[in-house]
Amino acid sequence: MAELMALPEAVAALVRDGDTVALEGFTHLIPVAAGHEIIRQGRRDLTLVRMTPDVVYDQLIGAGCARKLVFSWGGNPGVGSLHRFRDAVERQWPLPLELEEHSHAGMANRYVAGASGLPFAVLRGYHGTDLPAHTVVKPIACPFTGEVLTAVPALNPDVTVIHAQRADRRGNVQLWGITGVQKEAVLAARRSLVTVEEIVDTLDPRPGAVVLPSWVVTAVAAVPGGARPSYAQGYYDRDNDAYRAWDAVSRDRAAFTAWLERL
Amino acid sequence: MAELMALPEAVAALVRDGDTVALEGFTHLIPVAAGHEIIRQGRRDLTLVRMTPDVVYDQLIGAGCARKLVFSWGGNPGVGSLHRFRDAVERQWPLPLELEEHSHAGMANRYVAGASGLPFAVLRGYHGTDLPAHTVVKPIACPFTGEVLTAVPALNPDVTVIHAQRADRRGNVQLWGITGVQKEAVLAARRSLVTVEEIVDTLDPRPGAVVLPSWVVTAVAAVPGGARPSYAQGYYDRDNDAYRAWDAVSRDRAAFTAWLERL
Amino acid sequence: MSFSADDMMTVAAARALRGRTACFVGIGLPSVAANLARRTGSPDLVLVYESGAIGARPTRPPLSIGDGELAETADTVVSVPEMFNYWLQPGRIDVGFLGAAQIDEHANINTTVIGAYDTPTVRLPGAGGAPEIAASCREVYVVLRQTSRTFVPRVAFRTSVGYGDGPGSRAALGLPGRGPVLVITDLGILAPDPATCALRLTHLHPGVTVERARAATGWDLAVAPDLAHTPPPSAVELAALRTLTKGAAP
Amino acid sequence: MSFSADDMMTVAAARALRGRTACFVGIGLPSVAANLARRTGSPDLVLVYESGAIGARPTRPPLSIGDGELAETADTVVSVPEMFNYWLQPGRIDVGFLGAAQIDEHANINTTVIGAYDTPTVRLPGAGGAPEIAASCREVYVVLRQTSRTFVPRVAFRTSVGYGDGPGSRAALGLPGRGPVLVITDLGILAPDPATCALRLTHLHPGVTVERARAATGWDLAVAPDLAHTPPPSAVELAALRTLTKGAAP
Repeated sequence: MAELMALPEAVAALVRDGDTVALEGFTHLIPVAAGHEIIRQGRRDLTLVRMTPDVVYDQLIGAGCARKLVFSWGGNPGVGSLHRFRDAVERQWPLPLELEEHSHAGMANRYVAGASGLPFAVLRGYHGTDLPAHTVVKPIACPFTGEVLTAVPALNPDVTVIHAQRADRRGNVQLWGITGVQKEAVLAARRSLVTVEEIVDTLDPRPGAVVLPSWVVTAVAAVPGGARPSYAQGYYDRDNDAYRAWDAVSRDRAAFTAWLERL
Repeated sequence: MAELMALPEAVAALVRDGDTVALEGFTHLIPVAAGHEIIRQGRRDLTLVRMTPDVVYDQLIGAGCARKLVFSWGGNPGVGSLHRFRDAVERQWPLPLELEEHSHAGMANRYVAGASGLPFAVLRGYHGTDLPAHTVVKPIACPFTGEVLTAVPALNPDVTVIHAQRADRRGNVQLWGITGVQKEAVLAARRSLVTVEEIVDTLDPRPGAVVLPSWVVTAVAAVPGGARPSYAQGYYDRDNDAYRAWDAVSRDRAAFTAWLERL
Repeated sequence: MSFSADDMMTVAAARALRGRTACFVGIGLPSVAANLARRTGSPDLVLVYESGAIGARPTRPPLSIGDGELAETADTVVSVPEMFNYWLQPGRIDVGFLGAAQIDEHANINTTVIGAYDTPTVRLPGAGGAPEIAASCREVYVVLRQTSRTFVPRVAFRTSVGYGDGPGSRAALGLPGRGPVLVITDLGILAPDPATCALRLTHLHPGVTVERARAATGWDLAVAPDLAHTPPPSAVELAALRTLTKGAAP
Repeated sequence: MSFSADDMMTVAAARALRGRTACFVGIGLPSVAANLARRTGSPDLVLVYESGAIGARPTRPPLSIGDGELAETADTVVSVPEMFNYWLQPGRIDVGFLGAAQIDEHANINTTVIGAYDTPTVRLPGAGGAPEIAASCREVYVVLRQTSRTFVPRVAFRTSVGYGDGPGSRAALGLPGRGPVLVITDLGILAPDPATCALRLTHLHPGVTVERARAATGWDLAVAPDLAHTPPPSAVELAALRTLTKGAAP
């Protein structure tokens, strides 16, 4: 059963140096506050996993928390580059960043395999691209038709962190709107932390809601606003200005360092 | 875009002799009225596909519509045997019935592969059982770990028939409650027919609802009560007495033949 | 309060669920037992039905595994593929409850055919979810009435694997769960001998003798050295059971 | 009403969607074009966003592919794995819209790196959904500004396959869709030569010359014998575009 904890305690208990850590949320419900807490606690040597590393991963990378990034699209959506990510890849600042990159379809299926207790998943993808030469995929033949498809290895993070709208006092979690790959990311992980907008007495059913029962979640932390500047449907909108404003901070090491000191 | 049709026209247009036909619905929302219309129209040589063939498949088999059954559990839930099914298998009455049987996990993954445009799916299953010697599965090795798992071939029915609570006038379909494998069965099929309790102006969102957009459905037919004696959540309950009463009809060829003549 | 052998079987199965988190429930007696457990010693037990209902709290045992009340009372309802792939297959479920038409000394189960596969004497319903429940749940409890027709030396068809051909079989097959740790019958409880994986009698229900249990077994049934006697159903257990099954299906 | 080259590009992309059922939409210009199409010639066009929204009807173009209005206005929202596996992969989507940092003569696309992979000059965002959109949509439209830096003889990294090395490449790779049938730029429209699969100029936008288009192309750009001129945006199209983009992201 999930334990209700404060965010600093939950991060301290669940996220360890050297871990493979996935913070998921497809534009919506990005666990930004948890990412900031990981920075504050000075975690190092993390393998960061995320389909769409955006501003919070730019911050984690710039802060030197990450040794490696496993991802499929790293940008500031609708704005442009992640300059801390680019600085790490192009100029090894503050540290070299090992990359393992996939397509979205590949990453999604890696989580599916992880959630399913399978060592791999199969998809129609990667063929003819330069990705296979630079990442971890293998060809696999259909035993019935002989057709050659692509196998991707399962992703099983040490810990997955997501943000959701609500949990009840027993630790059952409810999220709705665009729910992305969060269910798979939690079910694939050895441990999981869910930050939520609020703890309620009862999770009344909602159209489109995904429920993660308490017994598959490790910890729940109430963090109102914990997805800002991304959004939490039904609670607050995406702060598009903050995404645009990040561009200037991210472009400049000094500006970023000043941001980091204020965090 | 789905066409709104009357049930007899829809069955005449979509279900052909020799077709592979899946009527899906996991206890809930079983498309019984559509099955009866298939019997009335005298379809022959069908390969019937269904995870849980129950009373309506007993009727289709007894009526001589089927050449083959692809399934994972054939019984009258909570009551006992399907005697028409047993009569066909044990005594070839009214016709021999070829069987291809799987586990639920295997059948579900066969539909998933079909819906995904893949030729096969992989699962941890069948190992050590006598099923592989009598059905269509193959071992498959993980290209990363070497572990040997089981591959099942995709299921792509010529036509899938399901029952749903509602559709709108454009043919968008909405179902809720236990939704089983219906989405996969429709997306895996070349053609699809959805019978619904009612046609409404607007599909207001519902907790737990699955929506099948009009553009992936071939035909929609309004058939109130079309799932009886199974149930349609929010419309009517399961008629458990009818399932119990079927046992006596099904046990006896004469009683069944009389039932068939009245259909 | 008087009780039947089936009542004792159900109560014994419910008791065995104490301390478990999540239970994969088939229809019939396992469903009654799991619901009885929620009303007696295991109020927080999570019932998982293969139809997709997770955390169902039915007020009475459903006739089918897809009854409407399961969805209405569940914490969440998932698709059938998700149920098997995300919930059963990775070994998240503590206990899987299975019935059987036949069981053998190594707890292998037949629900497919009696007689030859192509020319069966009795065609049974088939596998359903059982092969993967038997493979992937952390533990399996089998519940069935004990007779020499159901407890056979060798099942006619191996639908679900218990201990295969004996020690080491499950590991060689790559089956992640522990397998059938309990076989609960109307006469007593059987469990695998740790050394041989052969089922042996560990508990006798009230009024049953070793001789009767052995006579209802198609192989030479061994008896555990510490054979115990199942306490009869308590008044509380029986009252809860009566409330549960009042007016329900036979 | 005056219009920019980008306006023309957007309008041309919207026009190309006429008669299509479903369109897989990336963020930025493709999203604006697809939303413009819904407001002009293609009111029933189904917009599918890789974030999971199917049949979204946003009132203004979203800044990201996961904006809240997409979910709120969609016919249904599915998980990201379901989107890629059940909706994109089987070839249900008529048109996939892609942008690019680089495109080559065979319409192969780079969105990964400029320079060597391990020591890049510019690290781009990466693949996202593009490789499978390019493989599985029935047709692909690529939309990008035409310059000799973006239209290159050979992409530095093949993120998504257009026509590979030329005729037969897609079939040999088992790619089910037809590939990029249109490349819509701020200068005109390119389409593959049926014989060679090499992109050639088929349309010039108003005021653009062949020479200018060739100068903005890093290879020796061929011109279709029936080169046409794109009609300028109509007042209706421009008005709809202005309404759409008013106050939106740059």
